[in-house]
Amino acid sequence: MSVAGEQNQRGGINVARLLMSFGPLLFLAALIVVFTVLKPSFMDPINLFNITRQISITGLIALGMTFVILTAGIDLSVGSLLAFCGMVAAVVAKGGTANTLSLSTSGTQGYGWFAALLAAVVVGAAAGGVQGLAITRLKVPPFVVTLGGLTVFRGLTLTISNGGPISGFDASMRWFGTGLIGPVPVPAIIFAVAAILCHIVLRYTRYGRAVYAVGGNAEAARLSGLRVDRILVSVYVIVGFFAGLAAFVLSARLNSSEAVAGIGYELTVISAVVIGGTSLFGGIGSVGGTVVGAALIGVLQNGLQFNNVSSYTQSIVIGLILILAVAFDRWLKSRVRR
Amino acid sequence: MSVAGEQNQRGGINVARLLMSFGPLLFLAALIVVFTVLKPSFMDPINLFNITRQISITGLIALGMTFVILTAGIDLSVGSLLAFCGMVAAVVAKGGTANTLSLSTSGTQGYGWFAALLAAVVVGAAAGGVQGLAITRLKVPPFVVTLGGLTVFRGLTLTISNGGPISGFDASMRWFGTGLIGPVPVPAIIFAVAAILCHIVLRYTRYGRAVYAVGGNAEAARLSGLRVDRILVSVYVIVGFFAGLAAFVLSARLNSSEAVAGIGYELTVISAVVIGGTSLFGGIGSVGGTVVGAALIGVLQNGLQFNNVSSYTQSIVIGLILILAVAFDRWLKSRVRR
Amino acid sequence: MPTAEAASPEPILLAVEGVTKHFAGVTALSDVSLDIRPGEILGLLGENGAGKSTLLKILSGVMPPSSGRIIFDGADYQPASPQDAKRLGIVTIYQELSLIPTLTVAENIFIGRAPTGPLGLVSWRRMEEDSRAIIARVGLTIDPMTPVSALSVAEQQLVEIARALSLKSRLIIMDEPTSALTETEVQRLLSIMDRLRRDKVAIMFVTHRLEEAAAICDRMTVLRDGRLAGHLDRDNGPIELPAIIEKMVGRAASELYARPAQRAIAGDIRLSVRGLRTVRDPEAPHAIVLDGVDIDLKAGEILGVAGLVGSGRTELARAIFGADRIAAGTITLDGRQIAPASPADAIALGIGLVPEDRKHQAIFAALGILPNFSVASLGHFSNGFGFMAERRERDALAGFRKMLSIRMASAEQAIEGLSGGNQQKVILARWLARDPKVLIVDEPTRGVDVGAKTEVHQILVQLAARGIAVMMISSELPEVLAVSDRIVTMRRGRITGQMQGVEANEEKLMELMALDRQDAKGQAR
Amino acid sequence: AEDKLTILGSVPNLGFPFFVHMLNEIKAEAAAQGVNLTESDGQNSATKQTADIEAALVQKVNAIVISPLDVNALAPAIEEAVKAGVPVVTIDRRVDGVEGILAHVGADNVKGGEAEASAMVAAFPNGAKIFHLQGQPGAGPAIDRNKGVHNVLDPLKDKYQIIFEQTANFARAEALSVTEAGLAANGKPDAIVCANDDMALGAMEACAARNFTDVKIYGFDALPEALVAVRDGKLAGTVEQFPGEQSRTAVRIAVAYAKDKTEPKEKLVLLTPIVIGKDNLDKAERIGETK
Ligand SMILES: Nc1ncnc2c1ncn2[C@@H]1O[C@H](COP(=O)(O)OP(=O)(O)OP(=O)(O)O)[C@@H](O)[C@H]1O
Ligand SMILES: Nc1ncnc2c1ncn2[C@@H]1O[C@H](COP(=O)(O)OP(=O)(O)OP(=O)(O)O)[C@@H](O)[C@H]1O
Ligand SMILES: [Mg+2]
Ligand SMILES: [Mg+2]
Repeated sequence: MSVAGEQNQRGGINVARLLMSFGPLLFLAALIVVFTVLKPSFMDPINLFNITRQISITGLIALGMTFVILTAGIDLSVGSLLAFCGMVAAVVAKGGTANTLSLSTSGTQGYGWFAALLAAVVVGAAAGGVQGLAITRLKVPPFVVTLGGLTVFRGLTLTISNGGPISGFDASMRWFGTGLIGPVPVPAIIFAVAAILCHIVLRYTRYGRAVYAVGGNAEAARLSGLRVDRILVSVYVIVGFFAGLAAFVLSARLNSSEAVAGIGYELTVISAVVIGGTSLFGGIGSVGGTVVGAALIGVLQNGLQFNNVSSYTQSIVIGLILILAVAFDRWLKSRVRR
Repeated sequence: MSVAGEQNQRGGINVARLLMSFGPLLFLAALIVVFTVLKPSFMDPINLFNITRQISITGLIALGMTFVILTAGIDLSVGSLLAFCGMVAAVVAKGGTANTLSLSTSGTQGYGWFAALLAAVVVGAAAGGVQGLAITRLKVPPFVVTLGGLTVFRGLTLTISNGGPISGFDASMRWFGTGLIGPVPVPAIIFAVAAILCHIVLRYTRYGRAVYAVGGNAEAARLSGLRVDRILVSVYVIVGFFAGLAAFVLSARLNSSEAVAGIGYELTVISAVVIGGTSLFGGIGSVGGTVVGAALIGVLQNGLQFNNVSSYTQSIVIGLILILAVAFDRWLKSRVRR
Repeated sequence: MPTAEAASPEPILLAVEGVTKHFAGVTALSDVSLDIRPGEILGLLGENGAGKSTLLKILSGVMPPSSGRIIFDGADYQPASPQDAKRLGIVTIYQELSLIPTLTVAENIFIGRAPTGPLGLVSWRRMEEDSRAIIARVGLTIDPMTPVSALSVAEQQLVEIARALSLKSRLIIMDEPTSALTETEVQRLLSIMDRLRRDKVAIMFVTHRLEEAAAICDRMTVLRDGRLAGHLDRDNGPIELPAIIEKMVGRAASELYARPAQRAIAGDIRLSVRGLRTVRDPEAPHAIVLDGVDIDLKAGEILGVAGLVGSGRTELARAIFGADRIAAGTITLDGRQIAPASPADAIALGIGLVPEDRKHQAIFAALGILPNFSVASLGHFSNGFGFMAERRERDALAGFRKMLSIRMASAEQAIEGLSGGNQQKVILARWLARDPKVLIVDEPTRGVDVGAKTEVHQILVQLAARGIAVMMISSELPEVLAVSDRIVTMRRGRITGQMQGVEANEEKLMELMALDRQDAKGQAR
Repeated sequence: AEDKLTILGSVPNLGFPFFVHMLNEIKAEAAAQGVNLTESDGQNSATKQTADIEAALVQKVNAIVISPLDVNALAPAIEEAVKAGVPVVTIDRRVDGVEGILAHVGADNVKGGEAEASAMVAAFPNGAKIFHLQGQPGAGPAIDRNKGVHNVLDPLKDKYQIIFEQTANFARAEALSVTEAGLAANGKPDAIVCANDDMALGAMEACAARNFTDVKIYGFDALPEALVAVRDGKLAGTVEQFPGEQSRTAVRIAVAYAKDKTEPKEKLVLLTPIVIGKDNLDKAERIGETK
């Protein structure tokens, strides 16, 4: 290979790299332009902050899901786990299942927001860990284990709440859902900080690189001396942790934990990750992509609602645009490689 | 390798084979024994036929899904496609969207059951084909294409039905859902015949061989002269066809096509396939396994309901048993391999 | 530390005592014992399926033995995972490459031990620089930030070797590290091994190229059918190839490369390629691009294609086979111009290709031997209604099993469970079953043992004798010299020379393979 | 001792508090009547509810009390029960076209939607700008309630404009997001009409966040949580359909018939849905649960 060839190749790769990460981003930008043209008030800061707040819940889970999918795994239980952790947080925050309905709490009987947050993330991480162990020890595929988890956690949630919601948290807890720091909603800040941390972990730590390695080829990773099983368990702990964190934020935002929360979230979350360019076969992907994927879905939903598009048409448009966004990304990549 | 060794290995493999295909079956048998002991009337022929009728809808789709998963693909759109095809069948059967609610039709304005059936399966197969083309031509992963399909087909269904159901078919059409041949429900017979045909196709035809090859190693399949893209498209056509057939049977059984039909079916259907031992990574699996998987889920639901287990507990038990059934299967296989 | 043997200056580093390993009914190893000392290169030889890789996998902690004992450095050694082996300084180069395709070369080299900077964060810059130096040791000049999936098999092999060499090791286990390499790289590796020997590293070396083994090994241990067939020691004079072969196969050695003297081929031109150019494939951006290749292939001849790694031989084969897109040029088969747009087209026209990367491009690992065998001839083995004619299929497989002496338990057995050489024979059988007009074989004996290699050569010769035009790409010059009627050499996507087989020798070929034709310079892309 | 009677109590979806309450009331009344109860949760699937009925028929239950998920799709299963001689009483949603149903006890969702919209109209005699949050597309109650709302508002289009109409799938979190988008796009409305209480509570949070405390928000179902919000003046009203009363009446009718073939006095018991506001909180069935 000649020197000229090499340089060219390198240059090619850099441009490719740039555009590859920009594929979904370009698409997102195009969407924003379209919606702004349709209705300029789409760009109103209030609306933009609404969108950031809205994507923060599924976005947080999508961060954890990125780890899981990078290992070629999947977690279908996140929606149910979110409901479960939210219910646990509510029980802790209210000091029991009694008095579940008062919308304004004096905050005297409960254990406070910190205990609630802790309970949510610990339960989430533990539940994820149990699923991870089932995957690695019992050798049951992640799809099956977490599909089981999906129904088990929903059943547990309904059992502890007896079907009803638990509502009414104190102001300090509610701040995590509804508060602002300057003009920025607190959930959006939590999401941003979490995304940056996840990016650093995946890109700049040995652990993160090991996650990619396991997803790239688990057998080769094992032969290279990585503790594959531990890494697999850890990613389910991480996604469980984020489901717990998202549950806490959602409960704080709604001032209520509901047994029916999070139904169908697994598909939204996985979409965000996949649209962001992470391969379901593992080893390829990034946190940045996931954030863009989550934003794309959020902007699409908000923009269509903003224009009061009928819900039937919304379904059709959202489905087509998801496919188009990914098709565009593939097309761009194949062009750039030439 | 000594001659003794060879013989030994042969023996080993045969026992392994037997037990491998019997893993989920053993588990199913155990479940049936447990439920019969708990409540002997579980074995009442009427109940057993009820179960066969109940599993026939998702079972039919699971047959098609087996083809898809054997190629390492997935189809999340089946639930929505079922609703869509059901609505199309209803429109054809009733000769339009007018007069949608009369439960008893004179049958004069419609085009009859055959046209309805034909419309359902043709539309299903065509929709599957379009998705298959998006997968092979646009190079968008099956997960994304069919996730898009999931929302698109639901939106289309709602659009043609304007949200409401279309009800009331003539007796000849209803026979496919509620009729009996001897003591056996017609849907169960349709399912059984379809399962046998699928088994023959996958096991004894060159097309079936090609499906396994494409799933086992797509690149090697291409270099062996298989038209990989065509085969990929074909499996989505097949699953679409079965979604259409299932839709027809379901509409006939309920005497109604609903816009909300089939929500969440994708997970039930994929569970049946995976519990039956088909690998989500392609190349491994069988129709027999899928039938057992579908039966296992059906028996579990019926048995728990039969014993008046509370609905919340049902969720928990079903989730755990799904995981256990697959874990048992893996354990058995690993034992046999030693 | 107590010494095991008085005569030896070095204590035994690793001793295997009576190790046995069973798989689902197969006994892969039976009561095998051997030992190795620091600063020693031990050759581990045997036919395909003799149990070499199995033994090495046990040593590197991939799987436990069924029974027997291993002693490392004087202590009982029972690794539970490759990690345990690594910690003790036992480093392995696996036969089936163990790189992670989605990661870059640099990351693969530093897997699990990436250099970190402040805050314990991975330093990508240092990783790139250090890995550039590490791969340079084995003569690789690719960009370390290239993903491994874009490398050829040979390059991957070199990366894997480079990685192993960069680890602190006391014992290096090499399972066929040279199978994908050409002479130059092999020589470089052998000299590196020699240096390691002087640094008192112990090396266990598996190869099917006996010349290499004879050149570098201090001692050899030979396995046959999972049992110890004997030890050979250089101290008692140089190790002769026939002696090794006799131990391996259990009978007196037949002639290596048993090609009858090259016949003058007078067949018609069957395949003719003119001005063939390929485009850069977006899926494989680093692949060599063919730059105007002219080549003729006559019925009944074996055309050897020689070249260094990256010379474009594989690309030529793929282009003819319709697997890659062609930018310009014509291909003529039996006087008719053809333009295969896919392998399916090429196959229908009577062209076959045995690809170089068996694992990724040829075998269906989880499927049985029968479907692996018949996948390219489904039409042939099925009736008009599309149903498989299994009886015929099985009979055909049984015939090839005998002809190629494939060691297998049953037609249902997963091909994964076969040794590499036997897998290769099944792939050959896949194409023989089609009875092609033109058969292109890319590294046909990669990982195939001497006995089977001779068989493969004989098969190729027989095919040619039947009038089939055979194009054989091989990185093993002795092999090219032994079977080819005519030989062409390639470099950078161009043909650099050709000669009759009888006129050729290694020196001449090496010279042509390294030759940059004047007009090839400066327009390599 | 004589065998106790067994009845099947089936509701469409125990994921929703409304139906949990319904089943609880069925349970309580069954206990009071001294009969065994087999519970069934349709899990939002017509096939599941059908399967439950089929299983119950095999077990030879003496009567069936059911709130069908979908009036058309459940008709064949109910027909089968009638044919098997098992008395069926339907609650809440009425199955047309099946002969021989013992009785129906219900409050029409269309009527409820009409009541909800009428209450809103009454609150804004001079007209209003309205957001309308609809239920899950295709679901029976969503269709009926939507119909009721439009029955009232469509003729008054000039004064009462629905400027924003979206589904929030009966879910609180979605209602919150959708309302946020609606507020950003259209500014403050005068009223928000929602197809259930969960969505009303979600819309309430969205308005609270923007400090739009004077938007009148209407819910549906009169869940305790909504009643609290009505009491506190955060919701303007919610529609009460008396599900508990419906359930208990249905069980009484079914058990009476199963015991000694007592025909019900009326085959059709229709409770008129009312809108609960701050002033008539005491009329709410579940007001006791808000203490
Ligand atoms: N995972 C496995 N399951 C079953 N049988 C196996 C497995 N691995 C190896 N074997 C069998 O064990 C025997 C020894 O195989 P091994 O791979 O050690 O041979 P080898 O000497 O390395 O051959 P080669 O030179 O072809 O690489 C073979 O008969 C093979 O079929
Ligand atoms: N499938 C592939 N994907 C991406 N790159 C490839 C692929 N195959 C080959 N290459 C690239 O093409 C170049 C030449 O390939 P290769 O080494 O196979 O050539 P060759 O002449 O066939 O040599 P050899 O036969 O020794 O492997 C290498 O630099 C490699 O990076
Ligand atoms: Mg080997
Ligand atoms: Mg090559």
